[in-house]
Amino acid sequence: MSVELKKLIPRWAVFFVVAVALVWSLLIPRKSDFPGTSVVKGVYDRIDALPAGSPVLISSDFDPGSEAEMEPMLRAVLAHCWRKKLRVVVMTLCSPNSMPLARRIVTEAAATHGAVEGTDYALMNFKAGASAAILALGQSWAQVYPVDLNGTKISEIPAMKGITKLTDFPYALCIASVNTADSWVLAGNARYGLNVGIGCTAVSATDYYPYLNSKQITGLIGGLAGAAQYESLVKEPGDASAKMPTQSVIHVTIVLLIVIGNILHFVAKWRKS
Amino acid sequence: MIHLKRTVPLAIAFLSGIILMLQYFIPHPASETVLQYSQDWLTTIAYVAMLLGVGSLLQSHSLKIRRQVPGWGYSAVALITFGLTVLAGFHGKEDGPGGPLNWIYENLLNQMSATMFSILGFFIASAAFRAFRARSLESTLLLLAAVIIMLGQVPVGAHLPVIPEAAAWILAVQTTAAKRAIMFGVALGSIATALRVIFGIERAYLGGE
Amino acid sequence: MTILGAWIAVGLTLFMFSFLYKDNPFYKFGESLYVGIALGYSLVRLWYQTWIDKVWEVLKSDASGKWWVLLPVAIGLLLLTRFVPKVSWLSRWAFAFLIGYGSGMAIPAILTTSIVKQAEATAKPLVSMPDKSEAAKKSVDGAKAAWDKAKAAEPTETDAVRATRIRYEEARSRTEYTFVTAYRDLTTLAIFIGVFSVLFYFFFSIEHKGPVRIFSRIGILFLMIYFGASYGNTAMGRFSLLYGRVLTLKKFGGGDYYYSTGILVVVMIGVLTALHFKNRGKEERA
Amino acid sequence: MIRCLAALLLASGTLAAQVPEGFDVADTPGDAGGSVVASWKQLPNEDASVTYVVSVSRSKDGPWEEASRFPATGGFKSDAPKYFWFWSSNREEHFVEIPAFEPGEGEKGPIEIWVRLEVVTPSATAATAPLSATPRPNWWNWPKTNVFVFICLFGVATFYLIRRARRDPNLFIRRIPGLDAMEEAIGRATEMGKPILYLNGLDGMSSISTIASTCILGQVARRVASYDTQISVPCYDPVVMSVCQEVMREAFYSSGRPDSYRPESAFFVTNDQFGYVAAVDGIMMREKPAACFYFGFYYAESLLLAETGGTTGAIQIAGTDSVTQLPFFIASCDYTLIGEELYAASAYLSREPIQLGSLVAQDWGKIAVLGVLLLGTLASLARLDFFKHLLATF
Repeated sequence: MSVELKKLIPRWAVFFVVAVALVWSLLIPRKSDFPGTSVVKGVYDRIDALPAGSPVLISSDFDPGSEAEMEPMLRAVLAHCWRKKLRVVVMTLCSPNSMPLARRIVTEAAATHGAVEGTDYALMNFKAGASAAILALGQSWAQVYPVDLNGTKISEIPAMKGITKLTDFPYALCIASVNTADSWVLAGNARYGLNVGIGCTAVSATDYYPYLNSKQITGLIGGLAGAAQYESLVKEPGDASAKMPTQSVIHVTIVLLIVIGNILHFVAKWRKS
Repeated sequence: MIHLKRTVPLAIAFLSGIILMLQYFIPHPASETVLQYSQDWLTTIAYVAMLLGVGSLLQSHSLKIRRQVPGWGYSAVALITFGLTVLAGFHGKEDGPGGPLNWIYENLLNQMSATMFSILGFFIASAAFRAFRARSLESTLLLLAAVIIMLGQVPVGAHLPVIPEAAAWILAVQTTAAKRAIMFGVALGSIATALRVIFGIERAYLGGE
Repeated sequence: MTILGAWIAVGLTLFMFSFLYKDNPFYKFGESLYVGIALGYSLVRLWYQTWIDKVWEVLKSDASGKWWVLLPVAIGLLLLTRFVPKVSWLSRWAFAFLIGYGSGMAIPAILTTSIVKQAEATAKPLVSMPDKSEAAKKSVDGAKAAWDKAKAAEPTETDAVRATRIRYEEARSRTEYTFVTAYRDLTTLAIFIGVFSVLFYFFFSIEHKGPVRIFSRIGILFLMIYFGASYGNTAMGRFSLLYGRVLTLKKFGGGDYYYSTGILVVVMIGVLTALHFKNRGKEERA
Repeated sequence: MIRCLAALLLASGTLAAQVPEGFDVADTPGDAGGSVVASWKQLPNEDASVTYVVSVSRSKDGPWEEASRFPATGGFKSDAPKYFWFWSSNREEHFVEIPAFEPGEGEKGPIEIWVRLEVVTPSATAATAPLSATPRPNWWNWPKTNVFVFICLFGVATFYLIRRARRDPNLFIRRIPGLDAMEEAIGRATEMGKPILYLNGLDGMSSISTIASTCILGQVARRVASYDTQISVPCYDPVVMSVCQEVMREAFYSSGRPDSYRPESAFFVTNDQFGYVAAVDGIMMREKPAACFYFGFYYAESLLLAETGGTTGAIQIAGTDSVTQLPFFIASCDYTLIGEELYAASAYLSREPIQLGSLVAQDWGKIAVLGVLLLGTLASLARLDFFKHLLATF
């Protein structure tokens, strides 16, 4: 960093600007509507087109570490499904402690939407061996999940009516912060032709663009931005839309910082020559 | 004696390398058990090796305390908290770590690691301010791509005319191409290094005589 | 979260944040605390998870191949010979096993996932041939019907109508060479050129002049755009962490935690300014 | 002639269903021995109305239990390249995989499985004579042989180039700015009498990135020994710490300064990601090293290290193959080795022929990959699937 620039703008001034932007955006709670991009609509349109009463599979493959980005996504999709009177089946391939997390989010969301366990949604316990589990589900659902999370037999759960194997679900959404999304594409879509959508963290969104490009997945919800877009599509203001104003303010602050940095750089160079 | 110090380790590296490489091609249950057991072996070795780490930590910090190096007080803090944490952990129930250890995890360890992680937010801003300068064509493209993607992800940017389409194109094309090519290079480099280690061409890790 | 727990959490958070100003006693204390606790915590946690579960229980049980468990313990002991300088060369056997294991495991896995799979994915036709099959024809007509129905329902082009139009154009682009097909081919071509030129940039033993130089220049431009995009893309996730921390400080700064954040901030600023002037005084005297 | 006669008769629905030829039961190829495969040739004029029913039993004429039932339009060998690869004949042969054991019954050893096939048409049913097979674990998975061949080719190329590099030592290797700057950085550290900080990343000793990083440390330690500079190597993993100590001892001995080697220059910090970062940042701010080297594999903490190093005014050189962290190193370090350059560094610095030979092999690998991409694109344009099958991975 050129020396005179360092004297002009010491490092902690940049931190101070970021801190002020953060606190200021916290104080003004503004809801933002974020127009859905085609990538997020790829998931929204598919679920929206399902007739009432049809089942939707959600694989909630994230653990407490990446809850900040993934929980709003799961809540927005659940709200959309229950508003369309769809039956939701939630399972997980990620890790033992991702099902208790999913159960908490689903029961909280169900309470706000009046969804009843058993009729509007069913929970399945964690199953290890991502692709192997999906391949087995493709053969027969009951072989992998004879009973649901609380031990009731599959045949007795109304939400599971008519589900004998994976392809009985017209649509499956994998919300993952781990690479089980690849297993859903390779084992679910490639092998059984299951319609798959992916929800993932902002960092790994770039990994799944090739699948979009080759039509192996119908759509992609990427990070907090994707969740906020889905929330505005479903017109269900949630956690992601609430955080969006802060993200906007900080991102604009950084872009301004970059611009100012460049201006100072060229001024310094011009003054030297 | 020289064989024990050099030839035997090279033979061990060669054998374990070849066995693990062939395991990928052999579906026989024997090779499955080799893979499954060897992964458990690694965690056991890592645990026993942790005693080496504890030894080094105790040695370096107690050296600072004995020599009264300025700031030795902080080394004392490190050793004391290490001892307290171990005591808190083992005093609990027979089968699992005690309640106090979870308390330490929740209120101390978790908070500090979350804070260090969140400091990244500040550093992303200061690194962007310091490094994104339009000095050359490359750094200008670096700067533009970062700005376009950052704006493309927030509602403010989504309303701007060309930003969302540019962001989508960059993510779909540049990312796929550059990432794939880098992975080709990295894969070839790591396979070359692995082969050099297995066939004993690379023996720096064996150290001196 | 008990009151004491909240105060400690806020205190340590502020200690670590103080590092943004400059190195100071609060940060040094927090850092040493962190080093001690982290090692102690994993030593205890892994004692139960690794030593008890994977070694002790197996030895106590009467599983058939249970004595094999002692082999990794022996390799671990080989590593501990580093404490005894005279026989520390024995630890090389353990290094050799770990390094050989990692190398042997990596070669087929990396070759498959990073090279063969990716090469297969990139080897797509640069120009997509129109698909004259019956199934493609049926999907085009289906999409056209859906678009007409949606268009008839709402005169203005709402989002729903636009979605069906895009799906129709998508289907049509597979059977005839339309603008959408051209765009898709352009993307495939751009990806192909990108992969090609970035690989050229990585050539070590070939002089970078003539065509090699042009391609490697294009390659570095592709790399820089990718790194910029990846930087911007990751920024979003990092701020949600920062956002979470500030919310925690706000929550614990509330009344039922006796305003811990506010009080601790004031105390720390007081101590830091006092130290600042004390040091400056010492500098003038030195 | 017979074919159209049979078609005529079948159309009139009076012909008794034929039994398919080539009915065979064998152990499933390339598996751990848990199942058998029944396969048979396609009937000349089969359509959706024809159904195949496969039943299984443990003895030649024992109780038959239905294992699988599917219409003639499915179940072709071409659906499972994992077992039968991509031979053109696969499209005309049906197959069914029959698991030999009930779950959890496998330990008792291989048992003979009897299989019978029934062809059910709307008019009649025909059955084949039962055949048997014993599931055996296989020692080689043939569809994976392409990967094995690629490894052997790359290995042979590496050995050939190493031998050739031994004969003509003046091999051209392009300049890597980051590595040339290391020489200058170590010199600067010596003048200022400040230490050099060397980090090996956050992976264990079994990771290839860490192995490459320790090899680079060997070269750096050689120069540090000759310039008699201080070096500090805080480690995240105790095994990596021990290997670093061995590597540095070797470097100091071979450059003739055994006395100035200090084992405590490589020390263990802690094994928590952000605990390590907090401690290393503290070291950077207190000891103010003249040069910071970041090699190996890094995770989210890369920017925390590089940004703090940047503020202490040190020359920073990074080299990692962790693709997600490269942008942060590029933004905050003076020089960054991208991906493969990390693996070229130790060969580049050592200038030894055998190391440079394997570096040229990496270039040959890249040329091969480019060739495969070109051929693959042309082949897929001309609808030649053979080439794509060569690249299939399971």
